Amino acid sequence: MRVDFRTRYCEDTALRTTPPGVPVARVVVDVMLKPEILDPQGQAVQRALPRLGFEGIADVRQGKRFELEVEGPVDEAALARIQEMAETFLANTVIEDFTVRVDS
Amino acid sequence: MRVDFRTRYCEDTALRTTPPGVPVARVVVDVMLKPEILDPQGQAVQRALPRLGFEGIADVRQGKRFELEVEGPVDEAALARIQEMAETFLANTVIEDFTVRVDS
Amino acid sequence: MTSRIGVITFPGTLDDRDTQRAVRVAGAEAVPLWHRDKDLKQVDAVVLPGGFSYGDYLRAGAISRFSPVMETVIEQAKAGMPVLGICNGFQVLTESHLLPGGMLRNNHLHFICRDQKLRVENADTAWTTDYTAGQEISVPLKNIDGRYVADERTLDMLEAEGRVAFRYLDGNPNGSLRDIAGITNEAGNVVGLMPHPEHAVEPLIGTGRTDGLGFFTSILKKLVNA
Amino acid sequence: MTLDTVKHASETPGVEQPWAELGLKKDEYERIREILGRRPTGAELAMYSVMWSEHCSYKSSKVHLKQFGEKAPENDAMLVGIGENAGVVDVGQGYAVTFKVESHNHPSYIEPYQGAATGVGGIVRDILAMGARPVAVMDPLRFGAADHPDTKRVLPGVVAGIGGYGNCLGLPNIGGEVVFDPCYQGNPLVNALCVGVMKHEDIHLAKASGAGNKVILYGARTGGDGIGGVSVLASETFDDSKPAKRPAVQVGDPFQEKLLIECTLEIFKEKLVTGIQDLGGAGLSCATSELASAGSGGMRVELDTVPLRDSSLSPEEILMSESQERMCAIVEPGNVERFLEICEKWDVIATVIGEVTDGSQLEIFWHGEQIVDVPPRSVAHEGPTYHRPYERPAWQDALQADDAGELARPADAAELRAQVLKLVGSPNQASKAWITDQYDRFVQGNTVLAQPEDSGMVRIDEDSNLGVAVATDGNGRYAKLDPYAGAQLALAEAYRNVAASGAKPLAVSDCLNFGSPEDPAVMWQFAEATRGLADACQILGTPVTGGNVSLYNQTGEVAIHPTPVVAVLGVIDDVNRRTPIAFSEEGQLLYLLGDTRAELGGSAWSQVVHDHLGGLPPQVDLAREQLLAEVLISASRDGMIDAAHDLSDGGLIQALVESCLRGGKGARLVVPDGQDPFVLLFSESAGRAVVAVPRSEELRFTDMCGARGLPATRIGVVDGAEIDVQGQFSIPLSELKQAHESTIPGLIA
Ligand SMILES: Nc1ncnc2c1ncn2[C@@H]1O[C@H](COP(=O)(O)OP(=O)(O)O)[C@@H](O)[C@H]1O
Ligand SMILES: [Mg+2]
Repeated sequence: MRVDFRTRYCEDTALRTTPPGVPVARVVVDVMLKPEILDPQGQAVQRALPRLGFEGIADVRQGKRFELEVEGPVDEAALARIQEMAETFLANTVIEDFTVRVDS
Repeated sequence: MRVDFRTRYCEDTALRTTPPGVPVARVVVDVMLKPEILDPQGQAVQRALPRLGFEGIADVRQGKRFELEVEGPVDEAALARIQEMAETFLANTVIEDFTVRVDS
Repeated sequence: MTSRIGVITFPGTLDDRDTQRAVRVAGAEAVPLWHRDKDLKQVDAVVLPGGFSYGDYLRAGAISRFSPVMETVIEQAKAGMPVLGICNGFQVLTESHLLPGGMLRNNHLHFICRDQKLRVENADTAWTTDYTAGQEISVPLKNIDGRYVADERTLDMLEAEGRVAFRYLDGNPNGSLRDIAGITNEAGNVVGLMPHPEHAVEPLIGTGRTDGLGFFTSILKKLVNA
Repeated sequence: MTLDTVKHASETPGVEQPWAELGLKKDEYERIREILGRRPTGAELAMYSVMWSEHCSYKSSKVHLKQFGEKAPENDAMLVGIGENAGVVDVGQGYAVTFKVESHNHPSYIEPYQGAATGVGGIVRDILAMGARPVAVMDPLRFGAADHPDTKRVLPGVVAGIGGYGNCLGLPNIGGEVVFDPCYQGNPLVNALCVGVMKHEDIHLAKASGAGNKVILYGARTGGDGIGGVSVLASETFDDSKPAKRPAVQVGDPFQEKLLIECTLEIFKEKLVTGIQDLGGAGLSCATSELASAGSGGMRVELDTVPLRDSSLSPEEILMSESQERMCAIVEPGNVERFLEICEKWDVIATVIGEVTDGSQLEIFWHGEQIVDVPPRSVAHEGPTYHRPYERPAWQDALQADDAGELARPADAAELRAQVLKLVGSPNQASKAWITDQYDRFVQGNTVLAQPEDSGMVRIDEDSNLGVAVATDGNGRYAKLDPYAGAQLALAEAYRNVAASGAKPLAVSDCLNFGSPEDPAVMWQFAEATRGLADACQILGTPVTGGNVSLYNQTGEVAIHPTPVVAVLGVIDDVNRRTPIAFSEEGQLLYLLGDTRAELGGSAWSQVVHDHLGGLPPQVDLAREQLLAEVLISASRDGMIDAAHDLSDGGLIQALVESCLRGGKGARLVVPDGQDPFVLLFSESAGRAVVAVPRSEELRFTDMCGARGLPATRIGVVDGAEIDVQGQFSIPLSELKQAHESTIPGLIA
């Protein structure tokens, strides 16, 4: 089940370098602190929940989500490059894990 | 022996409220800045990519990902509550959009 | 009897003691208020000081906004009680929707601490009558989430109604839209700004200027004359 | 396998134990067996191994550090000396100040942000544990070459970490250092200092006494942080699956620390603790054994009561965990309830984990079974001591013979001008504003002086205007040329900086950053530097109150420059009398105090212009430093000077540029008769400062200098919008500003 409130937004962002009309695909990289690493942010959120009247959440972890608009085909090669980018740059693998996936 | 003190932990900790053995499901809330709002973090990432030898990324947006461990069944009612939690708390809808989904 | 000005302490508030000092320097009585207490102890006005309440985790001001004391503050502010939010306090006010818009990470992504020049655009709010409209003042600025944003319609409305209370001069330090450093609500009793007037009330300390004292003398006059 | 209890250990003497993996030497392991009269349990082995490590036991350095005590000058101001979490100094009016500098070098290289952040967190807890409210932090930093790609990774992370943590705690950052040198590539130095203030009666000590008193652990939950090595034991003790992943990196939670500070201060205010200790390196092992050892000896701890973040932790790991933001207090039973109430008020988790006993052993239990039974002194205070061999390296003579005085000097005025611009724009001499603007220097509303002033100064009493000033300095280049003199020059500079801002120097803390003690050349540098520092402290009358040693800062065979970083704390009766560095009044007269000799060994000029390091560092004259300090303090007290800036790396021209840019006013200089302009501008002779004297005070000031025998040479006047050196060159302030301020952003941003 998925509830989506997001509107698409590809057209007029300042940094866009793709000419209009060229198809772009979205790849999402999720970066989360490794499970054994302290996540003070997630903890603070979790502690606040009961006060706000939300019960029944056993744990909260907070991480980062990167949405990448990729020019050209998102093939094996492209994904491998993004994988490498995530590993060397988007995530700090000393303390973080990441996943890469094509957004459907 | 291990099992033993994991039980203790669950009983003792203020943070963890699930009794041992109760299954938990994960719900993910993604929060992204609204498209019309400048995202300097995403831009900084995008600007750095070519320098690192990664070409062909037309746009990068950076947001937050929350992983919630939910006690009990994640049914319509539970999702509605999480939806409300996201709307009033996890996201500031003046500047952010969000999506809620059950992690598969 | 002098006026009583409440200064709220949330967990992680940093500038509460400085704000209390500024209130005293201006000649009012500073009343410490605790986030878990709904009771405002019959204060005449409230200041939400700067800091990193709840570590600024989630979003600056987001968790504090749900504290018991804020229930009363929100209620009283709507009824006209003067409320000033400084830095993190401003963030709490936008999160509480007492003031429109929101605050995001600075466009350069760094914490910035500097002496900041401002123009007082609105000298009619509860907290600014001791300034004159157009007056230029310098007070310290220090934050990482100081970029004020709102949609165009809101910005136009703020401009049209004279609710942009302070604007950055000599360079926008964080990418705030329309150089906005602070705003007021329609009634002029609720004011929020990112720079720190409470750090500019003594000649020797900080930047060595007292340009911020006017906030505290303004409110004192208003309360005394009320 | 079963739990390795004391009983089990006695019954199984032959079990192989991983002492080598835990960093123990064979003879050290034998000694543990001797102390216990049996083999240690896994938990005991873990405790000894970490407490007997170089980091916790100072085993290589303590024979040298002893001198700080032996040579300590008579000083009535010392209230608590070396050995406690931090030294405490009396600053008058019933106030006491505690301060200490520590290193977090290696973690900051691995993970710059968290490494630096937790470095700040650790030193702040040390200060808090003394009973003081932390009031300021400083951060002496050293990185590899400014243009090295890895510096771009390390520096922004370190700066963001220091800022992220310190800003969130509400501690003003009032100074520090940023030095670049290729020798720190791979071994950046991240030192952090904290200052705290309390009333005399609030001083607390780390000791557990009074049988029946409770041991309370409070603050963050315990996770598997920083226990990589000890997981060896976990995997031996528990047979299910592989050892769980244990993070080598500790993550800081400044919000939790802020709560810990406020909560602890409230607990102090109600006088609810009899002893207290922060949890830093070696976590609970260290806190329990040190508290017990310093107290009456006996303590019993139920380890399974420790609140955990990770339920899979073994008892050894819990003992070893370096999870941040935790403290341990000894509380009389009657006060426990109130203690817990205050913790609850601040959302701080607090748990009674044990009690003080009337025995003499530290006993730790896990699910009712005893896993530790040790004499606490043997763990905490009676670790091994090494007399490591040391020897002056063979290359030292050649290095010193390579005289910087022989280097080509500028041929004409145009070249001199060009070299001035190059110097003030070089990474080490350039403005550090890009860095320091990321630190909150205003918070708490008591900051009188902060960077780029000579020292950081905070008011500690709002009514009397009593204040304290702190400066930190270190010069690895000088110390490489001569470690004895180099350490003294670091002290002299910090001392001079404190005096230049008008405060009277009182006490010293130091962080000794060196390479591997197993290299006799490094050990010689260490021995020389400690001896130099101890001797100089004795002469200047400023005792070392505490500090930190960081060894093994080296990559392969190559050690960093020996880098003693010295912090000097001073007191000023009335902060209204502070002296800033800015030249802000046109027409004021510029006087150069002290003697300028042709001293260029290790200088910034030799580095920037010739990429050279050789010769001897500037001569040390501590009597002169003392005289200069007296004059600077008197002049500030009697209102004879409006600005003062000490001269150090970069010499006179560097100081002038900084003072001119700070005040937005230029200076016209006249080279005194018989002086070589190049030497005047670039020499780094110690014991000097430049001051701005209002014309009305000139006679009084020069009379004072004359009467006291301090050379004072009039070298010019504050004037215009350029620095003009008569007969040589003139550079507009705008050009200097550009050169000085664009370098760091250009390299790092
Ligand atoms: N990492 C830092 N953090 C805070 N302040 C710093 C840092 N690095 C340098 N500073 C400040 O910048 C100023 C100039 O530094 P430096 O040239 O090393 O001073 P000095 O030579 O007088 O010791 C000083 O006020 C110093 O405290
Ligand atoms: Mg200096």
